[in-house]
Amino acid sequence: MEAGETGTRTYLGVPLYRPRVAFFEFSSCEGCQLQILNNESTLLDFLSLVDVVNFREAMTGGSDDYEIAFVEGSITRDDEVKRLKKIRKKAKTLVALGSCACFGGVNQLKNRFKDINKAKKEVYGRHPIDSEPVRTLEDIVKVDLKIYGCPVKKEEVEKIALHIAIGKSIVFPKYPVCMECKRNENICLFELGEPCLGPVTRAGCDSWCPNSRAGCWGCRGPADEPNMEQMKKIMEEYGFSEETIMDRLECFGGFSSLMGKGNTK
Amino acid sequence: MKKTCNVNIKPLTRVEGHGNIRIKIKNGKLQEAKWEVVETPRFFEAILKGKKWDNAPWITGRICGICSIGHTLASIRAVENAFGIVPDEQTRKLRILLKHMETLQSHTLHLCFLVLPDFMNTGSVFPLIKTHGDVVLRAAKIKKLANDVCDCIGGRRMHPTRTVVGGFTMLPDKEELSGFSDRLKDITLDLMLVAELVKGFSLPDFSRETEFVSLKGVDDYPFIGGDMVSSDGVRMREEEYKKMTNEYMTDQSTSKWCRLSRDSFAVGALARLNNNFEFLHPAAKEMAEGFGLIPVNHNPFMNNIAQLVECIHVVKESIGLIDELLDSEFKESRQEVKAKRGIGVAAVEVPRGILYHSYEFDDNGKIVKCDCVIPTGQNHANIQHDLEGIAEEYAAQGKNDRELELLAAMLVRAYDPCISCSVH
Amino acid sequence: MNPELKFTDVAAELYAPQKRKDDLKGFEYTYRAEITSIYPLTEMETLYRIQVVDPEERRRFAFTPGQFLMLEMPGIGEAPFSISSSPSIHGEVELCIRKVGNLTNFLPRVKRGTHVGIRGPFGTGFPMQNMHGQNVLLIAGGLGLVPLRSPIAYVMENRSHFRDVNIIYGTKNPSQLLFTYQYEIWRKDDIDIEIIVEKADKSWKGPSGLITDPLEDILSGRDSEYYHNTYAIVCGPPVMFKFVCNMLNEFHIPMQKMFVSLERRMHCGMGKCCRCNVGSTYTCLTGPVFDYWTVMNLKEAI
Amino acid sequence: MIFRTFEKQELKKLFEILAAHNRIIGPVETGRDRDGRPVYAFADVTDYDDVELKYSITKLPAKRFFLPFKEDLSTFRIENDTWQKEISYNVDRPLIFFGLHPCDINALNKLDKVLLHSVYPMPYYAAKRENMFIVGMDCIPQPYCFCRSMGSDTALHGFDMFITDLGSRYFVEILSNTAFNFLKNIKTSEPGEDDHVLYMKVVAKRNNEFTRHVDTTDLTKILDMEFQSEVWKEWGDKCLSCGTCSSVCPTCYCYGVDETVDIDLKGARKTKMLHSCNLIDFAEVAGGHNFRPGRENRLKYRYYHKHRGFVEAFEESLCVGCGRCGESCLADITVPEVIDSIRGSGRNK
Ligand SMILES: Cc1cc2nc3c(=O)[nH]c(=O)nc-3n(C[C@H](O)[C@H](O)[C@H](O)COP(=O)(O)OP(=O)(O)OC[C@H]3O[C@@H](n4cnc5c(N)ncnc54)[C@H](O)[C@@H]3O)c2cc1C
Ligand code: SF4
Ligand code: SF4
Ligand code: SF4
Repeated sequence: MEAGETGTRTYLGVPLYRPRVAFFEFSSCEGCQLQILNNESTLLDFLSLVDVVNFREAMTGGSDDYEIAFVEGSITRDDEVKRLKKIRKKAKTLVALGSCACFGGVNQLKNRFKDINKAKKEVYGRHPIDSEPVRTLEDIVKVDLKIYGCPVKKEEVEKIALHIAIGKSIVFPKYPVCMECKRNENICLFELGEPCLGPVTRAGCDSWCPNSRAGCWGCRGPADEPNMEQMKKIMEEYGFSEETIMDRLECFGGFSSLMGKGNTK
Repeated sequence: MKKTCNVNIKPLTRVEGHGNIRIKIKNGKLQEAKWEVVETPRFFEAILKGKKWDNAPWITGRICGICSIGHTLASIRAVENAFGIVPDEQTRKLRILLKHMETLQSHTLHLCFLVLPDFMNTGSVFPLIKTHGDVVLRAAKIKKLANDVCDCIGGRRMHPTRTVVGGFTMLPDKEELSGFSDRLKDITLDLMLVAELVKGFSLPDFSRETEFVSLKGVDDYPFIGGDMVSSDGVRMREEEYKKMTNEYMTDQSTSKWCRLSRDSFAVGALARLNNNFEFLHPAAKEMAEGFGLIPVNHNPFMNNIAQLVECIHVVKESIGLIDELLDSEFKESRQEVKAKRGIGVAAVEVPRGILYHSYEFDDNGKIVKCDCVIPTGQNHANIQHDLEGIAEEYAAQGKNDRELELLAAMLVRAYDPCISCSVH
Repeated sequence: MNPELKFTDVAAELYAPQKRKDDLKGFEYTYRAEITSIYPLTEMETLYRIQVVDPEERRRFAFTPGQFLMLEMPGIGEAPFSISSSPSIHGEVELCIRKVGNLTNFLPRVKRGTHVGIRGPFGTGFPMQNMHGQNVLLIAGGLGLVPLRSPIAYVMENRSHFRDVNIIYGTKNPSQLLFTYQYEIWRKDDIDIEIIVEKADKSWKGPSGLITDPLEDILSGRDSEYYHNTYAIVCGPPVMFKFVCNMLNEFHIPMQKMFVSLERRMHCGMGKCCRCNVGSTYTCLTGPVFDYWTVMNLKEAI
Repeated sequence: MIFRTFEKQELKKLFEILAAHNRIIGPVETGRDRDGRPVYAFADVTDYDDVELKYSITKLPAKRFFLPFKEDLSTFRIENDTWQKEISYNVDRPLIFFGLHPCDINALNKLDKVLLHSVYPMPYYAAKRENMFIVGMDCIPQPYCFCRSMGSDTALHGFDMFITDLGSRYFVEILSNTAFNFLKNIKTSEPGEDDHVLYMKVVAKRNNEFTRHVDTTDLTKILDMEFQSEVWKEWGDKCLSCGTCSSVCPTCYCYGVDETVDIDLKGARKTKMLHSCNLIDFAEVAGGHNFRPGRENRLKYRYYHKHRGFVEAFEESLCVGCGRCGESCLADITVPEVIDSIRGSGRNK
């Protein structure tokens, strides 16, 4: 079945939309794309909903004729800016896939170095290397949809594909991870003496980390109207140092605008 | 037959990360053969500077989406080595099992999703779903099992959540674990069938004498820690990794390159197998011999076969590990961690070869210096030399552009490069 | 003594203490209904006629003006909608639906003949019988005309029971006016209609301004006999009905005779999910139709 | 009511007889907190030795067994242009709850009022509720519970049998015929006069151990008067809007419904998920309007529902005073403190 072509597939009589999709990556671990291939049990159903026309990591001979571009990674070099703009021009819908694309991800930690040359010197010595401070996709082009997470939750990506196909709107939880954590009947990490950003981080991962008795690092960025002040108070009350709090808040870049010292913009 | 060829692959597909291949042949004479690594660096070594020890595994795991488990375990080992923590038997077994399943997952992904299309004359695995559905489903089944075990032990198949310095935040559910035993036994057959299919393919017959570097097992096939050896006779301890890698910068790559006794060396499944053939599980050994893979084999394309052999090895070993774990009474999952000043190095065999993490800590357990040497980074120079070799050989044979392009791409792909990882 | 507990199937067995087998079964029961007509009214609103499929069920499905139902499209969503048609027709309803979210954006894409599920009717209605022999003011802002269409139909069908009937309807701009084709028909039944828009455009020939302007005109020409014998039904956004009801109050129309319909988020329609609570009152059970005195006493209502 | 006493070791026998034929839910230890104190939860138990009869309180109430956090209300088979709806109440066998404390039993009684005995009884709850056999057990008052103030420190009904520890033996109240018959499996005896005395003594001693109190006199009226109080703002500033309080509350039942299509497009489901009035989208409607936009509006509403609305409807409040919400709240918002502050007594604390 060709892209765009809906064939005979319908949902309750409404024809499905089968978009031509492309996957692209910038500075990242490419894990978010892999998550899609990691979805073995439903991969075939997924592929029946979208027509993958460009996926460098998995296919040769990609096409430049696509409607939806899933873009992974953050922007750290001039050639990436150009490539991204070109993708934006071609794509009807540009989706930021994963925390690197949405917030800069762990990569933006390098922006802690006020002078990027210091970071370069630390890794490459005097050898010249081209790299700029990390920017998010949104810093450069318009982003239509953001899929959060490091890595993204494959079920969420699938749900999005499904919603595009049947024409349902895509909504993410507005509330924090704690709600899902309770649904999963976990013992609160604070109770166990571990720090956790669950109270301020956007839910949707099904409290992935707390389910493993590991505190949340906020990879999905802030929930709607997070109570940052209280969060910090709680961390202090439970005896976690300023540094531990910062480590978590700055890890994926989602909270940078809420930390009082924005470091991605 | 004098021919003029121009190969320009930009970027290479069906590999992780961005790399370009350029080959120029004029009148049958090789003018240029170049492996360019253009991936953007992410500066992990700088990022970690000044961060506390507990950030290291969590952040460095993000170096690579395919072998995040390997990175996490290497990072954990480096921190543990620095702090003098020795993991107990239970932790050691769980980590190996976790690593094995990552290896199985990664090798299957490479062989069946990335390499297979080359032999089936398609651009990707997607068309194969229709034409060779059984193979694709089989591969998906193997991969799913491997990933499911990773979920169960590591909390998550990618960027694991339960693996921490000192052990695990949480132990797997024994009931769930026991379920995997049968599934592992079941997929042995699937692997055999994949092997049958691969037997039908004719691998390019190209060999170039190469130095192979890997860990050396003491009494088993090595995966985590131990001495490093090379097929040229070098042997070193983990802490001496710098002397084993000799990283240097080159203009054609944003990744650092490595060398040892010669201009380049190779790491990966083939290197491991060449150096540790005696420790392979009998079933794996049998399969290797079936493919004529006897050490020391210098055909880089054989790395694909070595991966297949390792799949059998890890599956067989995992079945045993699960039995042992089920028979033992689970103990406390996590040791206490006391940070202290010092340097810790870890050498871990990840799917694509030997991976080193090294950290230097101050008194408060903050990272003063961080260094990661990635397998693909160690392979780049060897890829370059192989590329030259293969181009030269085929220039003489008068292959056309398309043939050469495919061969060059297949050569690089055989290394299963993880380019963004190598640049990190 | 056999120490094994017996399983009670509440759906199959008569649930003794409550004797509510049917109640229990009714909770998630949906009438299968067919969309028999799809008629776009404006860019945002579409009118759907929906008929219960089973003839027996169709006969039983009755409602009072002001009530709402839950419309379900499997996998897409379920949401509350006011019934916007005559209560004398059983088993068939008209719903006028604005595109705002999942379900409401999906509906305009389905074909005539599609099956949907409906639950209900739910909630309170306007006390039409009490209004017999009285004057009636039907005041709507924006989408508020939708729930008013049911009382209007009732009034038309029972015109002789009512004295003066006025419809006052206002929207932001002329393109948002709903049911434009029906105004003449209403007028023919001796119902007085005032239409007003906030922002006129070139095509608009009628008056422009706030809905309270024509209302004031109508009320100021009357005497206390009228004020004491008048009911008002007010539907629209909260700011609108607040101003309107204040004005009605100034003219001494009793608050117990003013009725408004509140909208809140709803997921069950049966007083269980609590999403529709105003203060601590269930809009779905005690409302959506409230008299204004009650509304004044509800926390968070306006 | 019928009373009996029995020797302590008989309880194990009873458990084992029941366990051989039924699924039993009881309090177990699921971990230790950072101070080494045990953390309890209700879970499936098959071994009597796993049951922690002397448990303080479970972090989460037993409600997940009768009001699951997530439950399919119906599923659909999609057949081309049309669909078939299938309804299941998601229960297929009875459950025995072994060792519920009075507060949790009273929580069930309160839920019964709205979910069983009001208009539109909820079959999903009814089906599970009708298939519960409850063995109540007296509790050890904790510093955070104020059940006595809420009148929930003793359970008068809503259980099959209730066991009180008399020190040397157990005293049991029997409410159901089933319980009476079950007890025929072990050796019991009619309580004597001295058992009654001992029972009174035990009860009196426990009554003295309740330390946390909250004044609920006229609370509905006070809540109404203090609707605009600044105090709400103060609590709102602390609140994380994370929904933990409702999740751990044995009586919170508010929910949301989600409809999803299966990825193969062959099925769909309508799922009910417990929600919390503190979550930001609780009263948000399509188009973005939020009827309770601020944290304090939402937090206040939780008190309104529990201590005013429910009282109006059912003559009692929707809080049993178990203290779970306050204990789990990371921002330390506790019911007694909030109520005290609304009454004015806790102001400027
Ligand atoms: C008593 C009553 C009568 C109504 N009558 C009409 C009418 O006649 N015509 C009309 O166009 N609209 C009416 N609405 C509003 C209508 O219910 C919403 O527009 C509709 O819920 C949006 O659903 P959705 O799935 O498209 O939106 P989504 O944003 O996808 O909403 C998801 C769910 O949230 C809930 N929800 C969201 N917004 C509302 C809302 N405003 N009211 C109640 N629940 C909501 C519903 O459960 C809905 O299924 C009425 C609402 C109520 C309470
Ligand atoms: S563990 Fe984290 S997410 Fe879970 S309840 Fe505690 S703070 Fe919230
Ligand atoms: S728990 Fe936190 S860090 Fe973990 S996946 Fe969820 S949002 Fe990301
Ligand atoms: S409101 Fe708090 S104290 Fe009251 S019943 Fe719920 S959890 Fe227990």
